[in-house]
Amino acid sequence: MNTIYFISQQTMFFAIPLLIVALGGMFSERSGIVNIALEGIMVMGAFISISFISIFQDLLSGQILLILAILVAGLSGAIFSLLHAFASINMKADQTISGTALNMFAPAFAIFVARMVQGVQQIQFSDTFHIAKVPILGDIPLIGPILFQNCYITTFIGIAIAIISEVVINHTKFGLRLRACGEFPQAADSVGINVYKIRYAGVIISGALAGIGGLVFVVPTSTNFNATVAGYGFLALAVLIFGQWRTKKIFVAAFFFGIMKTFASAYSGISFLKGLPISNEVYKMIPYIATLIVLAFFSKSSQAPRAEGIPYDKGSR
Amino acid sequence: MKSKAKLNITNLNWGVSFLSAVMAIAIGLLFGLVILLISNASEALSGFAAIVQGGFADGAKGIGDVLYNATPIIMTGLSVGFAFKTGLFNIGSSGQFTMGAFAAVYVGIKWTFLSGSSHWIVALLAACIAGALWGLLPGILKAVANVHEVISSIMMNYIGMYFVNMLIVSNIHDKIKNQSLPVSKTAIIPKAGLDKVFGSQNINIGILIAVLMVVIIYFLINKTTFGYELKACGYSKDASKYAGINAKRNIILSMVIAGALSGLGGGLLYLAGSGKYLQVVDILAPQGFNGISVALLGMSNPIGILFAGLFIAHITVGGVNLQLYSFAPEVIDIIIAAIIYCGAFALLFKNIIFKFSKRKEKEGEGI
Amino acid sequence: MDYVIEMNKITKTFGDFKAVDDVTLKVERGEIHALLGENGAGKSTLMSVLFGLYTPEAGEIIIDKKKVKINNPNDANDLGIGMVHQHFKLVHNFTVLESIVLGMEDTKNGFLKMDEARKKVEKLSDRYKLKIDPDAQISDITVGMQQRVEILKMLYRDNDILIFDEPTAVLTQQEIEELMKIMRELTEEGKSIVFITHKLNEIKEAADRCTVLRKGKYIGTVDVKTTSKEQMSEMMVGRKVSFIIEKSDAKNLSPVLEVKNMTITNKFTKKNVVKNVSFNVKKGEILCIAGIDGNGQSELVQGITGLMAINSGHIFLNGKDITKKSIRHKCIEGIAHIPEDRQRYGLVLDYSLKENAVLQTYYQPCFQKNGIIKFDAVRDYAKKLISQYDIRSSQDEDSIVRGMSGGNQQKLIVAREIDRNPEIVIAVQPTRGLDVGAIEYIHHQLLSQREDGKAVLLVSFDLDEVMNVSDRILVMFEGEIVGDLNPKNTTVQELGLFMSGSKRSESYEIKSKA
Amino acid sequence: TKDQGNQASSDSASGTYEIALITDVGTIDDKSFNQGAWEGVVAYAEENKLTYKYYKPSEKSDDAYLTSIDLAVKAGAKIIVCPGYLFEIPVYNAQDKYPDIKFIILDGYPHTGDYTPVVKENTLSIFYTEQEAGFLAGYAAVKDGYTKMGFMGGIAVPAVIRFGFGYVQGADYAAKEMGLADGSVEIKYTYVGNFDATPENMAKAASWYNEGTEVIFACGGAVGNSVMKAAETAKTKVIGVDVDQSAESETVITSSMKNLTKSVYDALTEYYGGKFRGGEILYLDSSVGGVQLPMESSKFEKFTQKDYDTIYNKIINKEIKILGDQDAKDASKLETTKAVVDLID
Ligand SMILES: Nc1ncnc2c1ncn2[C@@H]1O[C@H](COP(=O)(O)OP(=O)(O)OP(=O)(O)O)[C@@H](O)[C@H]1O
Ligand SMILES: Nc1ncnc2c1ncn2[C@@H]1O[C@H](COP(=O)(O)OP(=O)(O)OP(=O)(O)O)[C@@H](O)[C@H]1O
Ligand SMILES: [Mg+2]
Ligand SMILES: [Mg+2]
Repeated sequence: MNTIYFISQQTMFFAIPLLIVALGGMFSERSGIVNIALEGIMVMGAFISISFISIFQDLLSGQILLILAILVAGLSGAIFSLLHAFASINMKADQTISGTALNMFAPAFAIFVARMVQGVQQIQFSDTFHIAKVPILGDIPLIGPILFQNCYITTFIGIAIAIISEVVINHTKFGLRLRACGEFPQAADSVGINVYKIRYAGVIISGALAGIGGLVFVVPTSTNFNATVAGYGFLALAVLIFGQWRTKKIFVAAFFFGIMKTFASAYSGISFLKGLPISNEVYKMIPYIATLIVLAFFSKSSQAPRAEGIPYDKGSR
Repeated sequence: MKSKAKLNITNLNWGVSFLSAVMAIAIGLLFGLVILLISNASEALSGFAAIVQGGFADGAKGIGDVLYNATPIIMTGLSVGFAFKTGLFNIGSSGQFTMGAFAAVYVGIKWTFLSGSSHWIVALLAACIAGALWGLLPGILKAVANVHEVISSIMMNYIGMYFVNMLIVSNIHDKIKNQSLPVSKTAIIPKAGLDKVFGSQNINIGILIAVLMVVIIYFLINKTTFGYELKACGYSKDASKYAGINAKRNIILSMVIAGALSGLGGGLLYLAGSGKYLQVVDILAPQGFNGISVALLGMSNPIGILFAGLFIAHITVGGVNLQLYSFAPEVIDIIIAAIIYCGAFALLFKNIIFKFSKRKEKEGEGI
Repeated sequence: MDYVIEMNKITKTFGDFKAVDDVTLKVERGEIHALLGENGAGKSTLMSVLFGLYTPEAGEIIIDKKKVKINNPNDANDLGIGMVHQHFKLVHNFTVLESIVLGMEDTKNGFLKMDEARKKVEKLSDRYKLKIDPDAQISDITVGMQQRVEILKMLYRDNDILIFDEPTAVLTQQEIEELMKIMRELTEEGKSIVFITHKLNEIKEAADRCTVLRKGKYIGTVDVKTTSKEQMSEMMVGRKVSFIIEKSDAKNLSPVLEVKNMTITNKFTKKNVVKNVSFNVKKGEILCIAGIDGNGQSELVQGITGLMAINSGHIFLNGKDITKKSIRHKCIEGIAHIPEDRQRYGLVLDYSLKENAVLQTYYQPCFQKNGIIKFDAVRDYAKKLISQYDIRSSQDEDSIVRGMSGGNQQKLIVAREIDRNPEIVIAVQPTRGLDVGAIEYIHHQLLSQREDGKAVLLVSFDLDEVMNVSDRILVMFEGEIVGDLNPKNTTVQELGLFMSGSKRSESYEIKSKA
Repeated sequence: TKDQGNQASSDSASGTYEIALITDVGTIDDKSFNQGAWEGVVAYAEENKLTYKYYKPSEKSDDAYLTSIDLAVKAGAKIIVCPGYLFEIPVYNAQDKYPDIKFIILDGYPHTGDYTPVVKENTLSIFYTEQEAGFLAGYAAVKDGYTKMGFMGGIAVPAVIRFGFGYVQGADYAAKEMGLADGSVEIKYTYVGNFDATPENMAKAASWYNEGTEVIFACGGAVGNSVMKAAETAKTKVIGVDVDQSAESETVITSSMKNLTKSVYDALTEYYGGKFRGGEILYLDSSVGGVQLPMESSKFEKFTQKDYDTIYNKIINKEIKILGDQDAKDASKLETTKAVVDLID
């Protein structure tokens, strides 16, 4: 039982950032803008928010500081993503171009600025955010240890984001319009919806979520930030496609990948896995191979937004 | 009369593409200068000069270094660009590159029964094949099971990285340094006197092989029925099916070719005789991702990719020299990012250029 | 006069090109006003100006005697203007209900309030007999139903000025008649309609007045009752057009294409969409397959050409069994195919005209050697097609096809397919959305194939076309052939009965029972 | 204080820098190997008002390292510190190319590729007996009462292996002294394959702690950050490496140090004092203070300074035989009895 609790707690650290960032990607792509800049935006969000923590941790601590940092991360991700929005919406550029540029820019910028300001490229922070056990809730059998022990509020924020995304996309006016813009912007335009505005909103939301994802990725797994999120932005992109651009499926995909990752890295502390005659390197490969196998069986029909990647030009027919 | 006008239009298109690339570069560099000025104004100008001079600052050797640095990213750029042309986004260049590098090094170490020049040639062929294999799987998955190539390639990148680590350790491991053993002398790509010309140990005929590949791919895409089919599939799957083109075969083939190009890039780098060994580390080969930048900057055109690769290598060498002036070399990445970003404004630049040339035309008429 | 719309001296240019040039349009309250013109005459552009999609360079718009500025569809909507676009503006994975409310959503605390919308839509649907299923997905419903959704979209917005841009091009005869009825009902309630069509019959039948455009210019407005079809078409094209197709009798030679017991099952629904169909097409014959859209015609053709896999049955070409052969092989053996969806299948839109001209033949020795394309030969061939078939585009053989007009895109396909000198031309809806000049031209090409002793298999929803062009008519209903008719001995009304499944030829009656 | 050693260079009016350091894979702020060496450079240069600067190679290849050396020479370097075995071949070439420039190579010696040492007059090669440092850590931990231990190495390079082997032997030795039963000390032992802080490393450490491991020797640069993170949430302990890492986290009970900073400082002192020991390969062991545990900052409960001094002297006097990386195939082959190695690879 203890092992199962441990696995679920660890899974959160992998799955939650992937979930948040992939959902961010979903908002952008379902508005019609491909966003391969997720990695770069994560780095930017993490960089600025961890710097924020590092500066203010003498004044504040605990959940208040973390929540403020999440706001900072979201804000900086959103602002950074404006560059992507401008290039791909106003300039009608190929959307991989600005995405690639952002991915390259963010880590270089983080290192450069960190060195300029503090001499060192790593940014230290102290973790006052960990929750050993949520009072009362942590004592609920089964659910308590899985969700409310050895956790961070980021877990609940991630799950909340997933629920809100599902509702926003499917049950609000904004969601309906966003979907229309991603599938057939001419249709949206013809009923008086401003496609550019909606697409800006999609990209900005994706930036905010990716920025938050960057912070959420770093906080539970390190004691400093070193200008990288280790390719998790690209993995989030994979989760987004794996999840067929749909909230529920993204949720499943993120947790599938998270569990696989947990097995792969923690198997040496999990007795029933350790006994298996599988080497370290093979364990590391398993999440990726498993994903490929699952995809091979479930990819027959793609639900990619139809207008994704195509710049919207009012005049074109 | 009429045909002449048309000729001008095509020329103009080439010229406009080139001019807008130059404008992107200029703006990117300017942005870099601003960053240098903000961070340390007193040394900014000298630093900027070092970047712009790039390889030229160190004479022939510097140029040699540029060519050496350019070779692998031209190959990965070509790989990504080629796939773009056929409608695929090969984000898996990194894994293919790593596989190619391993195959080349493996043959270079183990197959010592090969003598003379056959050794390095076989090693490079092995690199192509290994890279091709790593492109084959996403190709098949896309063609048969409709798996998005972006996700399968990302997975293949990681699998390739771990797989190669495993293979190094079990086959060609230098335990003391935890890296691959040195390759045999016969497997090093010949220098053909280039090292003397440039006074650099790095340079070899690898760059010539890369140029040859650029020419071959250019020819393949633009002049052959095969290229015609590939592009048709890239533009419209349905229309190419209607035309009796085997779209599935073409998807697989273009991923295979893209993979082979990346793999060859890996072979060219690790057999260059520059004392580079495969490390057993969990880091994706950055050359694959740089390939995306090169392909975008070169507008997926093989010739453009050649120049883009040379240019990026040029300012990368400049970035190394930049350390003389107390700047972090990351400035170079910032500049490259800015240049690629400005590449997104190609349309705007083109319009500006068109307007400008039109105005000139009108003025001409007026006179 | 009581004009609801006055568009005075409107000019709209694209770049240097005047798509609409000093055009005036005045629509009376409660009338159906037809807008007639060749392809590219500027009809859609003029209406897009009225609907706020384009801003004109010059001119004024007066709605209900008030001068207005219409900057976007919202403004148009506020003025009570609605539009059914030539190409439907519906999102494929939306439900009917979502499609209707998009842009006019009711919300409560930010959430969509669909129940009231549903009630309103159902009421409208009952009142105007526009049958729809509010929960069906757009991609699952027929074009006819999609059109009804578009109309409901306008009614839902309480629009009084309704623009129909070529609504009939995609409809079957029955659906067209229904639509006419609905339009008349709407005008009786005081709504005003602008109706764009290329079909003079429809104008005669439904419209009160008609404004004619030619090449972006205003030609005139006439009273439909007192103007003949010939007069209107002359106004439109600037010359006389003949509506009668002259052709000799069919020669009744040996069969070119034989289809035996073909069955095709839909991959997703697992339903048989083509059921045990057998027929043949003879040399010198134009065989027409008539039927309401969605009765298996498209699948039948795709099965023959190889774009879709067939479940059972055989296909013979000149006696040879080609059932299992590849698309490429069928093409070499002499099947030419003018596909239903020309932009999706017929052309690589981002290729130039010359590259598209050899889409089926680029691998043949005349265009390549050792795998290397002979670009000079390709260019010369494209030039030949351009001059021979009068294909118009801005940069001739170097034009990118995406930028070419729909009519010229279609001409290019027809030219390419016919010029290959095939044994049989399979043409699906080859004249959909084209103007009379272009239609005349394509019919002429098909007939000349027939004269050369070649076979033509024509699939059309346009009954006039069916009756005029064909030597023999097969009617398809629910995946079966239910009738084999001679156009000389049948009427449009009778054909309609076959198409709706209310009547079967005797031979087919027996067969389907057996 | 944390920024003290991290400036990229001193201010130099002339634009030349006479003491240079080339970084290897890590950066000068890696909190361990590179940083230790760099702090030695900075300390000496600042005290003596000399100019100094570090350079970062463009890629990981012999030639790129050589190019960086070229760059340093171009900028006026007189003595160049090269931390890491990756410099073996570059320095082999550079010592001939620049006979007037002095090289200090740490953890490696110049050779042609077949490992035959060729240390020229202008080169000083410095090794550390990491196995002794590891021994001290393992010994102290068991003495302090830990029996469920872990070793998490970065990449299996010789220095890391020596740390690990020493750690296992130290633990075993302590258990023997304490008269514990055979197999009463368990050591999980692995190399994670990188020198980075990653969520994977953190999950791995967390899983060990979750299974009962009490202390992990995090021996691989930034891997330590991941382990410390896991320890912070599991309320368990970490042993640091290379430099005194006690400031990094509350969970660090001690650090298995090799005195990089001091050795670089000393070598520079010798050079400027005209006593550069060119041509030599130095093995800095316990006898010269090359390795140690920082007892002032250590958080032991039972293990005392006296215990430390006793064992330290035994090591100096070679009373204990500590095996190095060449002496056993892997950690499970060290023939320990009290401490059992659970090797994970
Ligand atoms: N988006 C566009 N941008 C630039 N030029 C265009 C564009 N669309 C069309 N054209 C030009 O306008 C010409 C006519 O196009 P369009 O499709 O409107 O013609 P059309 O006469 O309506 O054709 P069709 O025959 O059936 O409908 C083309 O030759 C093309 O060069
Ligand atoms: N967005 C555009 N850009 C450039 N040219 C355009 C554009 N839209 C229309 N045109 C041009 O304007 C002219 C009028 O087009 P429009 O679509 O209004 O024709 P139409 O009368 O509706 O023809 P059809 O019967 O084919 O629908 C065409 O020649 C077309 O090429
Ligand atoms: Mg048109
Ligand atoms: Mg129109």
